[in-house]
Amino acid sequence: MSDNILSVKDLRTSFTTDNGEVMAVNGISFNLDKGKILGIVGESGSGKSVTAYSIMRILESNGSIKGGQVLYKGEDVTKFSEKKMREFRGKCCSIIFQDPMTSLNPVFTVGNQLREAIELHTDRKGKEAEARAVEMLTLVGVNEPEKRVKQYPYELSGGMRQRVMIAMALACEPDILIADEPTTALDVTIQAQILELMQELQKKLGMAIIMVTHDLGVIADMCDEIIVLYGGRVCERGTAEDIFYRPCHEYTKGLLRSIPNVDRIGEKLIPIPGTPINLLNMPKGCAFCPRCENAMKICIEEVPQEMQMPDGHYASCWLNVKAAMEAEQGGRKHE
Amino acid sequence: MSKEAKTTNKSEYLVEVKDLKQYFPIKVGFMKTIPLKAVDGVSFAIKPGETLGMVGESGCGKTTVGRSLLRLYTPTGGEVFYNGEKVDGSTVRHMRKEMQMVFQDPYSSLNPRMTVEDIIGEPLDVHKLYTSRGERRDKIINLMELVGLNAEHATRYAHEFSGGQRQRIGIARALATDPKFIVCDEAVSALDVSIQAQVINMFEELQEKLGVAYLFIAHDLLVVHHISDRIAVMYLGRIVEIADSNELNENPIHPYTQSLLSAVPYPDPKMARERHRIVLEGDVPSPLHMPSGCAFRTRCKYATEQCAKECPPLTDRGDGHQVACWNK
Amino acid sequence: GCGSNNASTGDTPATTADTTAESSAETTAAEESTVAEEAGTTAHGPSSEAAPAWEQYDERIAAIRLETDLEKREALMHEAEDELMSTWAVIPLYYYNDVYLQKTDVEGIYANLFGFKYFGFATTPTNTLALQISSEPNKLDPALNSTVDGACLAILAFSGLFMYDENGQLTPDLVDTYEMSEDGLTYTFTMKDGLKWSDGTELTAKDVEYSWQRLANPDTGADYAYLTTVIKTKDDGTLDVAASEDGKTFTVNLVAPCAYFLDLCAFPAFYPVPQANIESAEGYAENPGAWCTEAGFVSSGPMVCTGWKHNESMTYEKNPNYYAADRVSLEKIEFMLSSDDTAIYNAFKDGSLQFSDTIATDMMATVKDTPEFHKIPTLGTYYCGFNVNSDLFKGKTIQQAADMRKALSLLIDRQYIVDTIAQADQEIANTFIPTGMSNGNGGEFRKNDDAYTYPVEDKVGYYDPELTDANIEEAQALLESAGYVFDENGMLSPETPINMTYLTNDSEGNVKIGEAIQQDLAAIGVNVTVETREWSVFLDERKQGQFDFCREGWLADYNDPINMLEMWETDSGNNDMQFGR
Amino acid sequence: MDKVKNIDEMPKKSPLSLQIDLKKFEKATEEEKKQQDVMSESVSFFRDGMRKLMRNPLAVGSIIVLLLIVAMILIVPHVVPYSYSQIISVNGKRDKTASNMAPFQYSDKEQAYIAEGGKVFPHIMGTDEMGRDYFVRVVYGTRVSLTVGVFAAIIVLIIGVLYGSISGYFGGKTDLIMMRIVDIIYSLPDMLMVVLLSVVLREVLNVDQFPVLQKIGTNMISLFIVFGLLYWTGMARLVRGQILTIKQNEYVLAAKVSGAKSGRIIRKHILPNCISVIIISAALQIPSAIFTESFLSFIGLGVQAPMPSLGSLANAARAGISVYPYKLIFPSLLICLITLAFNLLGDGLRDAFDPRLRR
Amino acid sequence: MTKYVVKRILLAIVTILIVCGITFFAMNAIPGGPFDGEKAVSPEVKAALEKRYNLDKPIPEQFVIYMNNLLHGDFGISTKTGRDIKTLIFESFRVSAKLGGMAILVALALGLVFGSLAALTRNKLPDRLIIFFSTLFTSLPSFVFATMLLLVFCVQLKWIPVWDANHQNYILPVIALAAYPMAYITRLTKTSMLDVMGQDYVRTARAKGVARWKVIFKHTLRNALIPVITYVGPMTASILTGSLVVEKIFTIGGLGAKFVDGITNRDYPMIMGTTIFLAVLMVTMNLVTDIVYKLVDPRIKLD
Ligand SMILES: Nc1ncnc2c1ncn2[C@@H]1O[C@H](COP(=O)(O)OP(=O)(O)OP(=O)(O)O)[C@@H](O)[C@H]1O
Ligand SMILES: Nc1ncnc2c1ncn2[C@@H]1O[C@H](COP(=O)(O)OP(=O)(O)OP(=O)(O)O)[C@@H](O)[C@H]1O
Ligand SMILES: [Mg+2]
Ligand SMILES: [Mg+2]
Repeated sequence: MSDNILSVKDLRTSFTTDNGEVMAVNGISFNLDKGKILGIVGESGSGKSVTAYSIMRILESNGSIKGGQVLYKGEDVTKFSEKKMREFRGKCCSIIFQDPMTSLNPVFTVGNQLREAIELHTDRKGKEAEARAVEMLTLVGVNEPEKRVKQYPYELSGGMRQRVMIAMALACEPDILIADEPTTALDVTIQAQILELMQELQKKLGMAIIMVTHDLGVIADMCDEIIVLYGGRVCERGTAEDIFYRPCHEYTKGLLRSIPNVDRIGEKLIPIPGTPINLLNMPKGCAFCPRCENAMKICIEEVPQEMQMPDGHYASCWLNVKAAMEAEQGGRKHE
Repeated sequence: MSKEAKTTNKSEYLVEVKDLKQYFPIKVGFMKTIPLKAVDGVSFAIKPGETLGMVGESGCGKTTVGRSLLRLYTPTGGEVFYNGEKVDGSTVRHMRKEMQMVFQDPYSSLNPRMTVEDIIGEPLDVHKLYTSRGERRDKIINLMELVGLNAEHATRYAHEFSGGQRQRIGIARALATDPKFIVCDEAVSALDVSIQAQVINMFEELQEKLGVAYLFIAHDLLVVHHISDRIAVMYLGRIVEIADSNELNENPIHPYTQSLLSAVPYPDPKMARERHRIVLEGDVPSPLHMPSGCAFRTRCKYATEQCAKECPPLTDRGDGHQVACWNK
Repeated sequence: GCGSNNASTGDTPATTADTTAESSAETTAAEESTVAEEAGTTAHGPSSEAAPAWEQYDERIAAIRLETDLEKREALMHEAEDELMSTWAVIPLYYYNDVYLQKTDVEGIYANLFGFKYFGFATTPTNTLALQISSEPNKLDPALNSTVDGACLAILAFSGLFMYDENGQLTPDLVDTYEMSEDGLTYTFTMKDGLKWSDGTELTAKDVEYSWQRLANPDTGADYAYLTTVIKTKDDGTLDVAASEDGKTFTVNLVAPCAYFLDLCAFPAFYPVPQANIESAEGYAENPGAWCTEAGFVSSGPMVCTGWKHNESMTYEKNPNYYAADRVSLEKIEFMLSSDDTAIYNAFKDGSLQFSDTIATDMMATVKDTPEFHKIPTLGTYYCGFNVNSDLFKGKTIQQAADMRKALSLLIDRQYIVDTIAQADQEIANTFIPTGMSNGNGGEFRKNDDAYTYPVEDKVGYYDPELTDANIEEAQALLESAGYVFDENGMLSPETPINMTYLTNDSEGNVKIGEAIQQDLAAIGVNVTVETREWSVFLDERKQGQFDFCREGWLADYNDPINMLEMWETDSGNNDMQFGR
Repeated sequence: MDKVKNIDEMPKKSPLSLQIDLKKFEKATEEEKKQQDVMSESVSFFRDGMRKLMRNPLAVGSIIVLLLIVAMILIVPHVVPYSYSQIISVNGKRDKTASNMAPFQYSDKEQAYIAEGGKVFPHIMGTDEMGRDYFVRVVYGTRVSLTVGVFAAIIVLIIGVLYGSISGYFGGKTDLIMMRIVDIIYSLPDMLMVVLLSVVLREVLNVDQFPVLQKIGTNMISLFIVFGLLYWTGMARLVRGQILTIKQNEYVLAAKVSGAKSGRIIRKHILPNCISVIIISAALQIPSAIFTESFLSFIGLGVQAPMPSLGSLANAARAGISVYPYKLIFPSLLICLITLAFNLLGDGLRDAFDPRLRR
Repeated sequence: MTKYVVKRILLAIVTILIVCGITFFAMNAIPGGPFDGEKAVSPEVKAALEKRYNLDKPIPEQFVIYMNNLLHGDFGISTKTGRDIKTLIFESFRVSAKLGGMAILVALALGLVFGSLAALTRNKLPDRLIIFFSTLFTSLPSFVFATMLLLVFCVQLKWIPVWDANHQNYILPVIALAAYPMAYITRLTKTSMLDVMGQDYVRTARAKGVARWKVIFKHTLRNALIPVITYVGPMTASILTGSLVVEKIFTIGGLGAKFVDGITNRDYPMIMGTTIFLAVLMVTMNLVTDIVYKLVDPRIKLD
């Protein structure tokens, strides 16, 4: 476990809203190893972004971490002082956001914003920082970087802006890069460019990446490990193969069934019925049970515990417990 | 269907678009405008009950095609025929009943101050498609059930529904006048994967049940491929390739289509790793400053001098597979 | 809320024989003139049947102007006032006075009957004086000024041929001696020796001549140009005045003997002004007053203006070239140019000011009993007036209309207005010519004497100014005689209503007086609507006669009743009551 | 710490599982699932907004204050036996000693009258310099100021909405020209226009024919009109801006696709969606009209005497502030209360109803 | 940019011309004239005066003459005081601008600080207090507020004399003048700060490890300024032209009273002069606002 760089344990984050307390992240745990890419998938509102923001502690003012730990190299980030936190942000862990259109400050030049990040965490100041900014832009494949640093974000295209975001995130060579849906707002061809670039950079710089997305394609493409979220809880976590080929949670299974597949052209998609979960109106038991075909009485009553599957990945579904019990009983009978 | 058979010059196509052009005047400086060629000579045709998919990068003019087709803009050039009848200023009101649209954003496409009943009932009101309040209500309930909504939700406001449900409301509105043709402008793009599947299924079911034809605009190739009979690929205001959906998938000819297909993130780790991506260089040029000749040449690795000189016409490569490229 | 039916109840007794007789006499007179009018075609016949004929009044005024016998002149003036008052179109309320606050350690400030204050000879412990006059003076040019405040500043900076002393007596100022010809038509003034302008140049009779001619010239645009009409004019239209070659003497020829001529010589408009400076000022051509629109202009008075922050403050300093500079102990005067009551009062209270010309009525009760409070009489009457052509009098005879007006006049509680609104213990009025006005013959005009007694002898006026039950009864009787009916409560019956407007400008005190009158008349059921107007609109409407009843006031320009009588000539610009029109 | 359980250990390690009722592992019925998934109770936009508004203590406080004030101006004139223009009289005689009395003070004559057994209604806010009951005057002043405020807001609303919607909806050249006109009106000296309009209107308006109008007085009517004609520009700009944004919404397009005509689109889609913003800003217009009225009173162009307005009362009281502070305090307090209440209520309404602030 | 400015200036000139025209005819339409007084002036004198000011000519001709003079930089002479309008306006404008300038600075500085503070402590006590008091400030008519200031600081506490000829004290007038805009800016800043604080780029800045105060002052405030600028532009114009109330109560010779005086005196040249001046100032401030916009927010295109 020496490779472990970040481990999140039972993280809980909630927001106070007009309509009451919203538990957006409700006990999420996972480990991230050096140089690995971890994917977080889940539908809209499942708490992916909130998890990411909780790690960086950049939640909006009405949100707070209610419990759990975020261990960065063994130290608990949630207990960092404001000053230490500033060091952590940008230097140890960086983040790229979904929408490159709005994530750059419109009133400062690209160079200014890049330099700010560099000057904050390195000794490079002024001209040196400027040089580094240009260097970073070159690294992320921005053409004419000297010209670009003097431009304002609105003068760049979406893909270009996302590259700038990446350059900014990587400027101080962080150990962890969190990418919160980095390509959702982009066109397919541009998305391919960005994903390619991220993979390349990851190989080159060797940082760990947390890839937050709802696009299973992106996940399959990029990630070593995957966690699947639903309603602020982890449904399932494991390697890409585990999740895609041996899903053990009803939600994961449903999700995989519902994407159009070239191999199954002409066949009907099999959607997950029902509507997405409303965090204000959380079921008592398993969050997914109202939409689950195979829901059992216990699913309504009790929250399922996480359980390791025979192939070593983890899932939280009562069906697995049932299967295990049946197997055991069957075994006993056999005995 | 039989009722519509009265048209004189019957055509095999339900909708035919011929050389559609839509330019927007853009102000540059004092009193000077230059045309932004959002759609520049697009032709295609859709048979009854058929789905034509339309893909392309953001800003390439997909939405504009859909809207000019429905005459939400007055087209700069070209013609649109519905059932062989030309759609123009005078016939458009009648056509509105037959041609409908489903929008991308399930949030801004429903009036927040109206109940579901009123939203779905609006086309009924406009075209006076009922004789009594009771009939109106029955029609609305029918429509709601058709799209899988609970009839008891009729008196609720749009903001109380989830994205998928809202999109269903939008579809029910589009279906209210029994249209034969629906433009779906990114109708599923804003939805979650699991909900998206619900809506796509619904589109398919409705097509089977009611025989509607779709112009299905989307940027997700997987979805378009799934739902469409044929697919048109647009680049900067022009169609660069149009073919049967499977044909296009298996045998893309235009370099742009090829890269597009290769770039689709495929939800299968093994395949994803094995596959080779054709990553295009650079960005889509601004439609205000279009490259001469073939618009794609700035990003095309096969580009030749000819590409800069002349815009390639759409040519048939057999079986209705049309491509606009000099080199392929 | 409940109405204010506090009017005297009970039956109205029959009108006294006296009034009946009197009124019938007047009626006949009026009828006569009506007949006369119908016979000859007059330019200005009354436009309303109820309006009094006015040719006779105009003739009287013309006669007064030319009358050389001062006693006869006085009698004529009484007749004119009688005629004016018999119309009951002019309703005097009270005689003006002037109040101010002055710190007890300040002495030597005095004022004349026109409210012009002499600050120049004040003494204070510090030899400086901080005082307030109301906001920015319009014009400091003595000839062009037409305000009281401007006059105070003119007096401070300029000298005239004569001036008033602290006892209110005329004394020579620039003049050493003067002579009046036997017939009273020619005055010859000898100037003092060594007179100087503040810049050190010589001041001579030539300056006086220039200034008087300048005042009379319409192109100068002086409001008071009309005062020169007592002086003869030469064929070229200029005044018949002359300075001797050496500049020592100055001769004036008058049209008729003028009892108040020396008063005019002390009036700021007649003060000499420095020709050279006036004519060399930038913009002189378009603007004769351009020379004194900023501080530092040349003058001749006890003090010179050395600083003028417009709308904020003015500074005057001692004029070393003043002929009586030794009598001036003040070094400096600072004027606060404010019109905000709150600021002024508090500035006075905290010692920032030693003199304040403005006292808010709300403060009156508080300051009245302090030694800092000063009250001086001035020559003027606050009154209100009826438009004689108003629709209010439609269908009435001249006499009935006059009776109506008289009745309404009798109903006004003048003492209440003075006590609660004006608050400066003004004397309530029952004549138009105010107390203290000279009779043009060395005596006081408002006095019962052998030659003339006022109709209400014991009150020395035309009616009892106090509101008494008798007044109210008389008023009711008069209204009844004018065809109005009263109900058993003594209220005007709804069948014969009186609805009228009271026009006033929008300043607070005036509006309140309107409100008080409204209440007074409401006591017998007369319905008055108080209409307030922005100042210029008010002046315009009043001048045009667009009112039933309106607020008026007149401060005499010089100490002679003619000043207040000639304004009612048919053609006079001040004939707001529309007599003869 | 790790809650992860090894599947092999699980049955053994968790004794619970042994006790687990196997029945619980039966398939759940649809109803049981449905129970989990109840949609929250239906709320219309309006009711939702009202609920939010009612949760805002400042807004609720403001509503209460405004209701109290309205109740006061409706009830007091019927309860207090003085009229706003009436000079206090005792036994039918005008009481000259009754001027400028402090709150709850009785004049000498009144005291004598009380001693004789008469009843005198107390002067809750004292009396003014002319011996009129100040409480009644303040109440009437409030009435006048509120009326001016409300009517001015309504007039501004009508003109502004009409003008702004035409300009915004039709856009293009129409918009350009209409907005230039707004610019010009905005640059006109409003003082001059106030004087001009109030004079011109007096000539034009023939109030004598309408007893109701006559009661209000020409000055007041011209005040309304002056406000209406001068201050609608802001409202017009706001409405235009709103319409321009709402026009962008896809539901407007959807209505067009349905074949709806312009009139229907404006009526059904555009106006309902900007009406809350418009009403909020109209509510905020009320205090500003009250302010303007009081400023006009300051320069002497307010309502017709003896009808008081809060502004004219406060302005008149300034001079005597050191002696009779209460005369300034009462009307100022009411102005303050009214404007504060409207401002806070407006803020509250905005928070509750403005969709832009919805999160 | 220059093209834009030229275009705007041309447009402004047209606007001002129309405003001039309307004002000219409007003021002539109001009853009363400059030479009417309590006491009537003799007809000859009045005629002479009217001739001097061209009032004897038909109104359209007067307008042509006026505009012609205006083109030659001649604003005319006040009918009331006989002073040159141009000097008069600039002299009073100097005073008003000095006072107004200070007031604007105070209002802006305090408004921004309080507004930011309220936004940062959203729904906590400081926010509630700030918002309550700023609403309170906007709820008092200025003349009441100014009177109270005078009473408290000059009369009760005696910190400042009510009037001093030589040392005009600007503290109280500045407070009186600044109170309303300050309160308004506070509220505006708060709303716009909250808006900006929810923007993605602020989150980006925080994620970079930028210190909290720097996030606020560098990344938030500048963006939050945009709606504030919209208000401050026209507000500056109206404050610089002076406030009648404050000038009257604190005895200050500013421009605010001039206009009202002009109207009450029917001082036609004065009315025209001040109107043109105000309109020019207004138009200039609008232009400046737009340019400042551009400086603050590079996205904005000027045309
Ligand atoms: N500031 C906030 N206040 C209240 N609720 C919030 C806040 N931020 C997030 N939430 C809620 O927390 C839940 C999880 O949000 P989150 O942004 O993590 O979803 P997500 O998985 O990232 O979805 P998406 O794919 O749409 O980005 C959502 O239901 C959201 O409504
Ligand atoms: N009303 C309009 N006025 C001016 N330009 C317009 C207008 N509508 C669209 N455009 C421009 O026309 C081009 C095509 O726009 P369109 O919305 O059709 O693209 P799209 O393919 O639908 O893009 P997206 O995938 O982002 O929806 C774009 O450059 C757009 O800026
Ligand atoms: Mg997210
Ligand atoms: Mg589109």
